[in-house]
Amino acid sequence: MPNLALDIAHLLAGGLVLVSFMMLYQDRLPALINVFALHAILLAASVAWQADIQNEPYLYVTAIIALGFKGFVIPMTLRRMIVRLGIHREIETVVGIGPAMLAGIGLVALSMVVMLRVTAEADPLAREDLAFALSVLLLGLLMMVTRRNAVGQVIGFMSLENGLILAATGAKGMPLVVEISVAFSILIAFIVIGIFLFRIRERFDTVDVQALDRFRGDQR
Amino acid sequence: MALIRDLAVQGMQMLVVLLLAPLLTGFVRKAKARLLRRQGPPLIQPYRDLIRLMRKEAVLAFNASWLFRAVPYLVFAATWVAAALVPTFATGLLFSWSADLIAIVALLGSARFFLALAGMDVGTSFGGIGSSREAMIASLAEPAMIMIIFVLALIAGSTQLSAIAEFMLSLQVGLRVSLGLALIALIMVAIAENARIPIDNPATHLELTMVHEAMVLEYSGRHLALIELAASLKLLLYISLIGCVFAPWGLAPVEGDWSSYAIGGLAYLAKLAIGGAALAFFETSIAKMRVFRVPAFLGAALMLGLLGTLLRFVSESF
Amino acid sequence: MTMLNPLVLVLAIPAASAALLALISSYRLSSRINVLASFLTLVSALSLFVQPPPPDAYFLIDDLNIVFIVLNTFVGFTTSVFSASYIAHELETGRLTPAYLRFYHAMYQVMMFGMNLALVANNIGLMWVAIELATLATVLMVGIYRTHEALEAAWKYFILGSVGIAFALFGTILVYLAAQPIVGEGLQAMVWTVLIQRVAEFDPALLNVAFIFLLLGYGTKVGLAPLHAWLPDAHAEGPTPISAVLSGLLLNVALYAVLRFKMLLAANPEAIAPGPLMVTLGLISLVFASFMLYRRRDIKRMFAYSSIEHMGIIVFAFGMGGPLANFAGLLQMTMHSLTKSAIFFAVGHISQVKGTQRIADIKGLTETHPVLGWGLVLGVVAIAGMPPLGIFMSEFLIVSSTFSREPLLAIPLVSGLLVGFGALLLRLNGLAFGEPSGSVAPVEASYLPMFGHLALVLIAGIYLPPPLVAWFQHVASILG
Amino acid sequence: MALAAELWSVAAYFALVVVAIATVRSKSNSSIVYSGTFAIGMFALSVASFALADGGRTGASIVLPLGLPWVGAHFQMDALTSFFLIIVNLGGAIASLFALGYGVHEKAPHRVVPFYPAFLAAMNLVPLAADAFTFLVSWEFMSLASWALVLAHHREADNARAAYVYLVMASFGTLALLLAFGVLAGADGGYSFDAIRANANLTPTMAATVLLLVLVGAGSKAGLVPLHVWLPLAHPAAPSHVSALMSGVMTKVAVYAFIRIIFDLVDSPEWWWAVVVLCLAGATTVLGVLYALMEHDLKRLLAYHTVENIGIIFIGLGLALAFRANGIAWASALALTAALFHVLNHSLFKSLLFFGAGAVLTATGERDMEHLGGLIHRMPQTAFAFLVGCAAISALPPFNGFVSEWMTFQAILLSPQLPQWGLRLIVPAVGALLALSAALAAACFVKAFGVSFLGRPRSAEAEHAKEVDAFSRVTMFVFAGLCLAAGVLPGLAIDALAPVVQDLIGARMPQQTSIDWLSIVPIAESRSSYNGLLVFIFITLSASSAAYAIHLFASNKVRRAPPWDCGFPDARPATQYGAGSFAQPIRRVYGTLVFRAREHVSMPPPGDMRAARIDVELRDLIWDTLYAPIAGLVGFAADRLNVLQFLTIRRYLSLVFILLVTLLLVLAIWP
Repeated sequence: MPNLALDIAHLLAGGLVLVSFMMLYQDRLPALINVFALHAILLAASVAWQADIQNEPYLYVTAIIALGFKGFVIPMTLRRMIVRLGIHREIETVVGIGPAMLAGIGLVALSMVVMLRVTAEADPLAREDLAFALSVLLLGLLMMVTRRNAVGQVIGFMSLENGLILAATGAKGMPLVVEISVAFSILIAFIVIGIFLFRIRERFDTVDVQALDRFRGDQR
Repeated sequence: MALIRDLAVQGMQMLVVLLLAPLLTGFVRKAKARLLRRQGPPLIQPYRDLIRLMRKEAVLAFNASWLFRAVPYLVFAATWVAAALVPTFATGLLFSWSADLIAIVALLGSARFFLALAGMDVGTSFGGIGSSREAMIASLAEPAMIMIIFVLALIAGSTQLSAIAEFMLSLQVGLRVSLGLALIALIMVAIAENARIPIDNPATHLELTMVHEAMVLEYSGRHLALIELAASLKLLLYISLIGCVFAPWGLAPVEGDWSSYAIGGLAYLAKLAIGGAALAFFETSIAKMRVFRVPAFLGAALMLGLLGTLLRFVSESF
Repeated sequence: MTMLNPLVLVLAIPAASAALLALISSYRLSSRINVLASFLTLVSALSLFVQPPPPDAYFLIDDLNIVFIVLNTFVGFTTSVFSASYIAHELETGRLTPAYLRFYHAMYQVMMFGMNLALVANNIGLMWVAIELATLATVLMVGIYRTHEALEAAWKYFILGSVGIAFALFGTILVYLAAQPIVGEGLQAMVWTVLIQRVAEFDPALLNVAFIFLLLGYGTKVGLAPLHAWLPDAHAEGPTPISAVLSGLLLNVALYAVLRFKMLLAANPEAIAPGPLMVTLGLISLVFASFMLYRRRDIKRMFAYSSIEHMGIIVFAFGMGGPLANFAGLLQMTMHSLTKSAIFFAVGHISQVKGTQRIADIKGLTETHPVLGWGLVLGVVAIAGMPPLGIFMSEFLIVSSTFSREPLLAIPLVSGLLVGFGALLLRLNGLAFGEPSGSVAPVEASYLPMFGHLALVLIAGIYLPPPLVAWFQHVASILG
Repeated sequence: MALAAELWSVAAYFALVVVAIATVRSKSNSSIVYSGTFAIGMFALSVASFALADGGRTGASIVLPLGLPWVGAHFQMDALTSFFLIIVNLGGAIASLFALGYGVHEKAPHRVVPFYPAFLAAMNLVPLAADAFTFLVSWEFMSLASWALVLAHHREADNARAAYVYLVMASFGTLALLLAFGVLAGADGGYSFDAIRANANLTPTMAATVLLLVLVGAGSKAGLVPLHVWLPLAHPAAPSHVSALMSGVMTKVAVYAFIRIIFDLVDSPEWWWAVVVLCLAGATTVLGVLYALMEHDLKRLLAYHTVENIGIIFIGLGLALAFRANGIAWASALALTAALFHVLNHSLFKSLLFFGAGAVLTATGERDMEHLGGLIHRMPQTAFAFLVGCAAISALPPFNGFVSEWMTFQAILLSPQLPQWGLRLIVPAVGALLALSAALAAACFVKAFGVSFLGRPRSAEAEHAKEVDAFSRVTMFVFAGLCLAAGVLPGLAIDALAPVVQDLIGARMPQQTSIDWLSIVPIAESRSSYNGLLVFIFITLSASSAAYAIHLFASNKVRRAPPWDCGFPDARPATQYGAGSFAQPIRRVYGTLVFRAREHVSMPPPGDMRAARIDVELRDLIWDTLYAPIAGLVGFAADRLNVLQFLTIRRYLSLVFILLVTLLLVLAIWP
């Protein structure tokens, strides 16, 4: 039974990594948002499963937050937003899909190497989960780096943060997990509102020198 | 008793140089004239000139300052003191230890310093030409002289002229390469310092070629007399320097008796005559060089002196 | 008794006054309350010396963090005094509205609360939460002018800060995971005092990964290059009191967190030595920032870079370790907080009276505003590490001890110092001397904070009171 | 006792700083402060002189609870310290006296008066300090105070640049000294000088490192080539009494630092150290005087001569090192005495000359010699004092400059005793350089005095100059008298220096005052001797007797007439020789090599009435080859790195990302 539990946990965590790769693969925002919703739902499932096998009921709260907030609210607002900002059919990756995927594979390998050096008497569940969490985190960061516009970066950040939640829930009996997930949800809400309020699309992110002279206070 | 004798010798020396200097100048002029198949002025002409100048009134430019009037006395005094410290007919002068060879050169340097200032005083372009060229020449001649002193001091183990002369008298000197270099360099420096051909021509009054004469162009009367006298003293000084270092024969020893002094005197006169004649011959046989070829000439002297010093430094046997 | 516990006060006063200030609309009153609250916090922080409470699962007062707390509350107090005179002028010129001011004062106290909490926290999770609270508060303050540049700076700060937050959290989780098998599940595995006792048995590999993430996460707040990007703009575009607080306090708090974890890692024999990492990052920041100083056009941004430079020096010193270098690092940190905030006080008034932050438009201050100008000169001379001011002493110790221990490391250190010195002096020449330009209007400034700080720095450069020295030496020995 | 007194006077200086700041608004501000500094200076001077007179009792030491906490501020007073305190306070006191008159003309006294006592205090503290930290604090504080003084007239762009270069070079030197002390103190930080002396485990390599660092540190302050670039910029920029202090005294403090560290703290010289020092010193000597010859700004010319004289001092020090390394103590004593004596002499005549320049500046408002001339008529007393200074610095007997150079020559003549070939080859070359520089210095001061004081005035200001106030004249005559006294009675000074040399070398020159006729004999009567007093008496006697005789027997009539104009009446003052034209022959000889001097003559065609003009182009090769590249490098790096200010958030994130991945990789491949 515990083996089965382990395997399912692995399955879900591995699924998260896979979905992260899928997100790297998307180059159009609407599709990206959909895949992110899937990412969030998977995370919710994995958290719920952890709650079950660690029988720590309050982890369910985290799961519900993940499901409701990240799985449905955020994607919907983002969809409406990109339509408002008129960037819903832009290709906005910086590096091509192929290199991004290769880099992602490299990152996963790296995280495996780093994490599997951990001696075995650390809780195996935590250890394997940790490897996956780290890869999700790195993939999210990679996505933030390879997306040019703000929405894409936010999604990258959120997937990174999913990795965090995964790690946190994987850590057995870690206090404050719920609080942390709530805090992060608020953080993300801030970001999204920020994007919406300040109409941030590529404006803060331009590489145009005139814009630099106008915006970045320190003229050359 | 001994002190009195020494004092007498010292005073003698001072008088001798003072009296002989114009004679030497006259002798050189005469010799040159003869070499040029001219009659030439009589030997005592310089004395007459001096006396005549002394009698004349001194004519000063309107804006000549007190310095201009003080300089001739300073120049004369410095040169005279320097000349009085060089052994002429006797070594071991009473005050010889009050200034060694370096100090003597420095005394001549201060004389030149003030003369150059006097050249700048009136504010004509001639004085400026003279002073600046004199400064340039001195800037090479003085180091060359110091190098020569190094050679002598390293050989004799002293910078005291008396000590050097005594050492040269002693037979342990022998023939040395560095001495030869020093002698050549010293002669070159002496020519430059005394404003002789080929560096400068004491007889010319064509402004653009003058160096020494341009500096003193504004002087007249007694001032000019003093400066002329100082010039002759300087010439005498250099010849007696060469004499006492490179031909110290006949110099009276420290505790010598009167006969030795007489011998010394005669030997000294002979040395002066030879030196003057050689100078005259040299001057008549070559032409004056352009002022900007002077550095090469004096640079050669400097290099010779430095070479001699280096030789002495690397080995005692040179 | 517990209510009078100074520890509680240190946290409660800012929290309560934040709530209070959020309600008061009159900015005069609120600025006074702000000063008062900061003062009370300072007093209660000082009273921590008298009876330090025993550590519990959440809070800890030891010799290390009491230094930070006192420094923090002191600069917080002086800055609030300065801010009172600064804000008034902002209101006149209409850059801020009363509504924003209410928000500003509330946020100021929230920020102080967050930083104090981070400093007294014994629980690494709590520490994390507190630092992030402080960060978010400062983000809102930086953007308060609502100008385009301000918003951009805030946004940049926000995004980079959030990534830092995430890293720090991940590192914290890893530490927990390392501790959990030894200490057991639950709260105890996050209590620093417990961890430091048992850390020798922890799994080194986990600790290594954890330290990297923590160093990057909190290092972003410290402003180590190349994680520094948010810092110059945040300093340049926010209100000057906030620049002073950022440079003088927030960086220290983040540094404090890094130090705590460095101690953890150093206590575990198998784990990688944290020193070389910190030394490398410190040197990079120092040299990089020194070169960046040359091409600056904005006065506040320039001093922000100088903060990066000094943080580099401090991190380098702590990375070198050893009683001498640690002592020097603590001293340098204290002196830098005082001096840099003093400089920002001066710069705030200067940019207000000249109506610009462009260095090129500010000239001959010692002619037009002698007091401000000479104050700036004194501050810059101090920050450039000239005697007889305090920073010279710390830099003297750092450089000489480094050269006798690791001569090769001293070369980049010294050249970086020299390059930075040249840049600061070049700008100072233009700012304080030469033909005056710009307005000569008299400025109604509160010189007290600025010259108070500078006087402290001057005294410290000449005479350090033995108790303080003993304290610092003890702390240095703790840091190992 | 004496130490306490000196420390109290330092405290008094600092008190004066407070007073100056307090009374900065009042009119009598500067007179109060200057008279105060004068009084304190005289007090400290007398204390130090007594201390030196009774052999500078060593061991007097005070530790104050200041500075580095666990070290404390150590102060010590030995013969060396008291000698340099004499230099500092003599210069300081007389400069204050000068400033009492000169300061009246100061446009912005509030930028000078507060920093002046601070500067003096710092210069007093450096020789007193007996631990690394106190020493460096005083050292750098000295730079700081003088920096503020250089910025006194900050509106001139040149001054701002000068101050910038100055302070950067100064802190560069301080960092070098700091590193040197880091080596000397060792890892456990024994910073007090006693601890350093006790610290035996100093490997030869470490000692050599210390030497090089100290050469950089002290040399950049003293103005050793190629670290001299700031000096001719900064010294003239300050008010003249400060320039006198910076040139005459502050550079000596740097010499003190060198002696203290190399002769006292390290004191295990090897022969090749002397080679390094002598090479630098020789280059400094000649280059300094050549720069000066090319200069036509009076004060800058004097500053360049400071460089030259520092070179002469370091020649003496290098010889002392060479002899010491070979254990020839008595010769080392001679060389060191010569160097120290020249320190004294240079502080005397350089201050005098700067006072003269200041007087000229107040009288005419001109520093450029091309606008001066004929001042000897307008200000005869200043002219006389300045002339004495010129004669002294040109090493003309019977003034003091000659004596120290003469002693240096005597030391050089001893060097065949040295076993090493390198030294045997380098020392005569250095001697030649020294002789060359002496001759060039004479030429340079003929130019300086002749162009600015003699001839006809070249500008209206020079024409209507007035003699300066009494204070200035008194100070100038005091220093002129001291120059003559030190030149005529050198034996006294040499014997006064004996304890200093005894402490450092363990040997001393033979007692001089006991020799009859008061002449000086460095080694032995038979070898060399000099008697300034007799020379002086001879010259005065013969000159006056000649004058007397002539006025008695010959004519003493004088007639004034226009000068000989070669047939071209009314030559304008512009036709006189100026600074540039005077130096032209020498420039032709040396300039093409040292300065890449180029002359462009533009001659108008016949019939064209435009004046022909000649442009001379000089390049400072040291600046071009050493400093310009460094500045360019820094600028280049700054530009390249500056790109990082203008990246986009995404790129900043990628920086973070790359850093993270690299660190993780490091971790992954960690053994």
